[in-house]
Amino acid sequence: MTGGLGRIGVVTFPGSLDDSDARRAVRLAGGEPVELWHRDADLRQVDAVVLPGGFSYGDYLRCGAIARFSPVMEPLLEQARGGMPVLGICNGFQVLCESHLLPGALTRNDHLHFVCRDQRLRVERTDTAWTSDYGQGQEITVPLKNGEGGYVADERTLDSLEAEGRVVFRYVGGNPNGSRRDIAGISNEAGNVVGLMPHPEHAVETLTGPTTDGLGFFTSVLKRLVTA
Amino acid sequence: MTPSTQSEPRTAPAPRTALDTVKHAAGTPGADQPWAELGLKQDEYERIREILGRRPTGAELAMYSVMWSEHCSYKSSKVHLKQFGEKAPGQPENTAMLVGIGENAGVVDIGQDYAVTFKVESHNHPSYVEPYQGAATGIGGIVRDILAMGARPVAVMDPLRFGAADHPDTRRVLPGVVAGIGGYGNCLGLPNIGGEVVFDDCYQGNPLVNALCVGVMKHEDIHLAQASGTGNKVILYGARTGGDGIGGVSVLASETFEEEGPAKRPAVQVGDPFQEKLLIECTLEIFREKLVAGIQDLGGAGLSCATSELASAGSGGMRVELDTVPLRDSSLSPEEILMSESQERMCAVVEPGKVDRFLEICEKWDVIATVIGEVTEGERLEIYWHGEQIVDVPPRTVAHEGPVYHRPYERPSWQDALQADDAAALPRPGTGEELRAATLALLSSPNQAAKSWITDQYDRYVLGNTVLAQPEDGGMIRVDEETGLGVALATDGNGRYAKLDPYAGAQLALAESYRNVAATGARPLAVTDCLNFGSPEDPSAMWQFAEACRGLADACRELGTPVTGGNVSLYNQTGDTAIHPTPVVGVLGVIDDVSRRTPVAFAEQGQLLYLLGDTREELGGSAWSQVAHGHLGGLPPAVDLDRERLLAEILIAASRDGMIDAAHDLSDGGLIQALAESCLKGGNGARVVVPDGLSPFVFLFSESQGRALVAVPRSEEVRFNDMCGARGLPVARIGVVDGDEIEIQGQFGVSLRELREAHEGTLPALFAGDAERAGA
Amino acid sequence: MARVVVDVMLKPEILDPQGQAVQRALPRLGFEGIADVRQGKRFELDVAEPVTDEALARIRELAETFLANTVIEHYTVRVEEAEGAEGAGAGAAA
Amino acid sequence: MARVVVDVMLKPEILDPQGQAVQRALPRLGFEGIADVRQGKRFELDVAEPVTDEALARIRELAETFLANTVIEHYTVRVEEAEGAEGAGAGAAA
Ligand SMILES: Nc1ncnc2c1ncn2[C@@H]1O[C@H](COP(=O)(O)OP(=O)(O)O)[C@@H](O)[C@H]1O
Ligand SMILES: [Mg+2]
Repeated sequence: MTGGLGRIGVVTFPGSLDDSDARRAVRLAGGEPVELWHRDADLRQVDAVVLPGGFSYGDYLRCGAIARFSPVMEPLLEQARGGMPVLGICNGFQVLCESHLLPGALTRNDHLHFVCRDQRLRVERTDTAWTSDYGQGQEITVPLKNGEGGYVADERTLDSLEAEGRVVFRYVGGNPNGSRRDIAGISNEAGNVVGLMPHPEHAVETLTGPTTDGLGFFTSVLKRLVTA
Repeated sequence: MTPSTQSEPRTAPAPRTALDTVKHAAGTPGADQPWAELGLKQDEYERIREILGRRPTGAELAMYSVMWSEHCSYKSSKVHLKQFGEKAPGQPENTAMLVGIGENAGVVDIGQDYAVTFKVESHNHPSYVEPYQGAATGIGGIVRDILAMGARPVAVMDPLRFGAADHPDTRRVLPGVVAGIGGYGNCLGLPNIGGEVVFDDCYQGNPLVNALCVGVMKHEDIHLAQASGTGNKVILYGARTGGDGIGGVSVLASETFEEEGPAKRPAVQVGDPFQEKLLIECTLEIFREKLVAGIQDLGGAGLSCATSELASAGSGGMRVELDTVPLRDSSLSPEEILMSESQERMCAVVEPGKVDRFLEICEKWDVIATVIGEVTEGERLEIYWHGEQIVDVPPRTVAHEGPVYHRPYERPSWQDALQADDAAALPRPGTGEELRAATLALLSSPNQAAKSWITDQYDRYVLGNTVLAQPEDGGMIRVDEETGLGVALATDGNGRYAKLDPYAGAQLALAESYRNVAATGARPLAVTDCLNFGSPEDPSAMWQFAEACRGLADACRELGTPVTGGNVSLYNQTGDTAIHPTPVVGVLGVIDDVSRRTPVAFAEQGQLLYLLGDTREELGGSAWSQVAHGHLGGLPPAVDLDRERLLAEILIAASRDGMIDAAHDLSDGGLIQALAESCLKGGNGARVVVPDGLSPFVFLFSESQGRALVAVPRSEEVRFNDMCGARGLPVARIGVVDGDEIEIQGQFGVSLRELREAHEGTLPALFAGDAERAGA
Repeated sequence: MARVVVDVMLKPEILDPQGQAVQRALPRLGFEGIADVRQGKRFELDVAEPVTDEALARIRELAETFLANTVIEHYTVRVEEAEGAEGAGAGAAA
Repeated sequence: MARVVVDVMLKPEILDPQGQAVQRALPRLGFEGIADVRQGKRFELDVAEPVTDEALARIRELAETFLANTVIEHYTVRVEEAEGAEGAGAGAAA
């Protein structure tokens, strides 16, 4: 731990569920979690933001489609484009895609069921704001739980994601939802915005998670904030 | 901007003609009233007239009819339920029960200033009619009960019973029920930490969907459902009121399907878990600011229930302006508004000075809130419709002084023959090969197979406090992150045992649930129960019910675990055929440090396997007799509550002192079932020796109670043996965790791979790949 | 190849949380004047042969027993003539 | 009160697991001859005033930016004339 704590905001939308878990993960990683409310017009000087999992607005219409229009998203989009680290987990990933901060979309799991399981992932890229504490190709296990986690995009987009090294995580040991090319998570071009379906914030304590493999997300970003 | 919560109320239209006011009712004593259609009996109707000194208005009749239904009034079960409070009152020497039977849910002290509230309820009939929504709203309803006590709901469980696994209608009902429980619970952000899935022909036309919720609060946060303080405002908040499930309480829960026929399907309620999530957060914020004097959730019987129960429990009366209720459908009549079972609504009593802040918090959460009335000085519940009085009743007569029946009951004529049909006479596997085949048949049978196809559809991680979740003996939730204080919960109920002997069956349900909680390392504290039975008008079913209540109450006294609340579901039958009597018992336990929990998995090779307790030849009602012979007869395993208590003490002490690394209680399927589950979960095999004097078959398949299988690290063997010896619990070292197969020495071996395929393949093969209903 | 469209909507008396969520979001997006939103399902069935009365009757049966849950939903079945022929429709940009 | 209907369907190149599941179930239900099934969403918007061209344009914008996700879906917008006027439809029994 270093002197100044990194202030990491966690947005609560109506229907967010994993916001308290994301705050706990930030805390356990040594950061200072800051609660952000969907109606906030500014980001309260946080250094990074997590859009947590859940069912914002009940996932009605499409997952993340309504949350995208929340007041807090305006400053968030602006600062994300300016380089602020943003992590979208599950529903947060869906919000990022709906806001076009990340390409593609998430669709109904191919087997049509909600699935909750411990999922193995391969870290495909370690120079993003959220993955620098992992090794290239490292396999981690974190919980996965969603009903609409199938990542889709047109072939051209998929090809360019691959070519630019923007596929950050891939499913290993079985594709749980029909995601194209086993994609579990992606980043924007600059690597400061990352979205993924599985839940690193549920793998930060041996007592409650399958592993503590998820902590690296939060330690990565905190290191980056210190050195930045 | 978000829509304002208090403006734009779509309230009711001006009165139409022929409003049945109190005045009108007084002047037209001879008017014809549809009391029979509403499910009231002649004498009940007469009693209402007597109470009121006139004929009831339409609105009053609606209220009495729903509140006096079996579902709301417990008129057939009350006289039997009384024993729970009498035999095991829960104070002071036992559990510190802070709130007992009679409130929305019981509350138990777990120390460190924390209190826990938990309750199980049924949503059986609605789930048969519309599996997805029926099950979903079952979760929604029980969660609101827990919320209304002042607690934050922290987990749910779902004890389920279905018809035959391969019956086409089960393929309609099960996937819908599971999707509904998951759809609602997942969206609410409540981890599902356990439950049951049982298949039996007897549930074919009448599946059981029970739902349990547990909540946590500080002592000072306990809230009660009562309206006190003259001038206090009555606020209805949450969803708008629509035409959902009107009369659902009496029609859905109290009549059999046969009488209704499939054509006259009642309106079902549709749940909105998002709305409920907002309701939870909003209500908890309201509690934090201490803004409510009394609170009640709206469930069965809707506003009729909430207003009459609040007023009945309080000190004054209540006056409600029914036309201020925000509606989804402006054509609803006052009777319908009173009976509507629209989901996701709550009713609070608030001091006038706190109303503004209350409404502000509702607005913050986009929750519609409306002052619909106030607490009055008198002792009447008065309801007005556009200024005209349509209800004027003593609220106690609606909510708490409904009819009480002493229904006749009688031991069924077939009971003796059933018990005489001893399972000991059934042909048994003899050779190692036959035992191996019986093992695979058992573990792949739908009842004994892995349930992960179902439970993987439930979020068990959300909230980040799940220490144990299915498949484990009990679910465990961390309550305090600093101290590690936690609670464990299990639900059990074996309808086959209860059919053979309902008194013992209810005790066995409690014993198993108690044992499961102890196996996790937690100390069992208190009980909730859902009593699912046939028609109380059938003396045989009523006898089963009476026996089960007596058995459960006696066992609660002996184990020192009071019943804190629960639910009765009667009329579970198809035509004249009742389901097996199915008492589902939930036990709550407390553990001081959740890092001491004991899981079921055999995680380390080389650890020693000990079988605790006595194994006798007990096969009546066993899983083996069902799988191998489709047989149900004889007597269930013997109940020995002293033994259960001793076993629990050993399991808890061993967990606290780090003497065991894994424990699995033995129940249906016997030793072989527990052994296979612990091996599969841990990914390690075992070598097991049959003790002298026991036939391998009895050793593996008998269902004697009061037993558990534990894995002891070698370094702890002496200490563990000494402890068991000192306390007088028989233990036998039966083997060791080893290799990647289960080997019963001298009999057979089976690889974990083959076992896993058998155990885990069954449910997916039955249910995966089905398009339930299109697009559900 | 003919196309039969089955529209399935919640019955008017049944709560439609999805439609409600959409409606409540509209003012925030700057849309006024929409009094009610209901959300339902649309099934497009591509039928190999010409749609005879008998075929249509069978599809109606399919809608009744499978596509719709008539406890809470109602449905309409219709043959769609030429694609895009019906009114103000506009396919979105690719 | 006029009604505008917005139909939203997955683009043809996007996998439609729901439609596929329906199609797979058909043989089991005894249905043959249905070559393809797609499942989408139908929105019914009740509009307070008469639907002018301008109002329709705004609804189309709503569909483009909100009701559909044009990364994966396309949509059609149309004004529905008189209720139930369009063809072989049959409301289900109550
Ligand atoms: N089987 C039972 N055992 C103990 N208490 C019961 C049982 N069934 C119902 N009760 C209690 O009776 C009261 C009324 O039950 P119920 O109508 O289900 O409560 P609610 O109004 O909160 O839904 C509650 O306190 C409940 O706990
Ligand atoms: Mg068990």
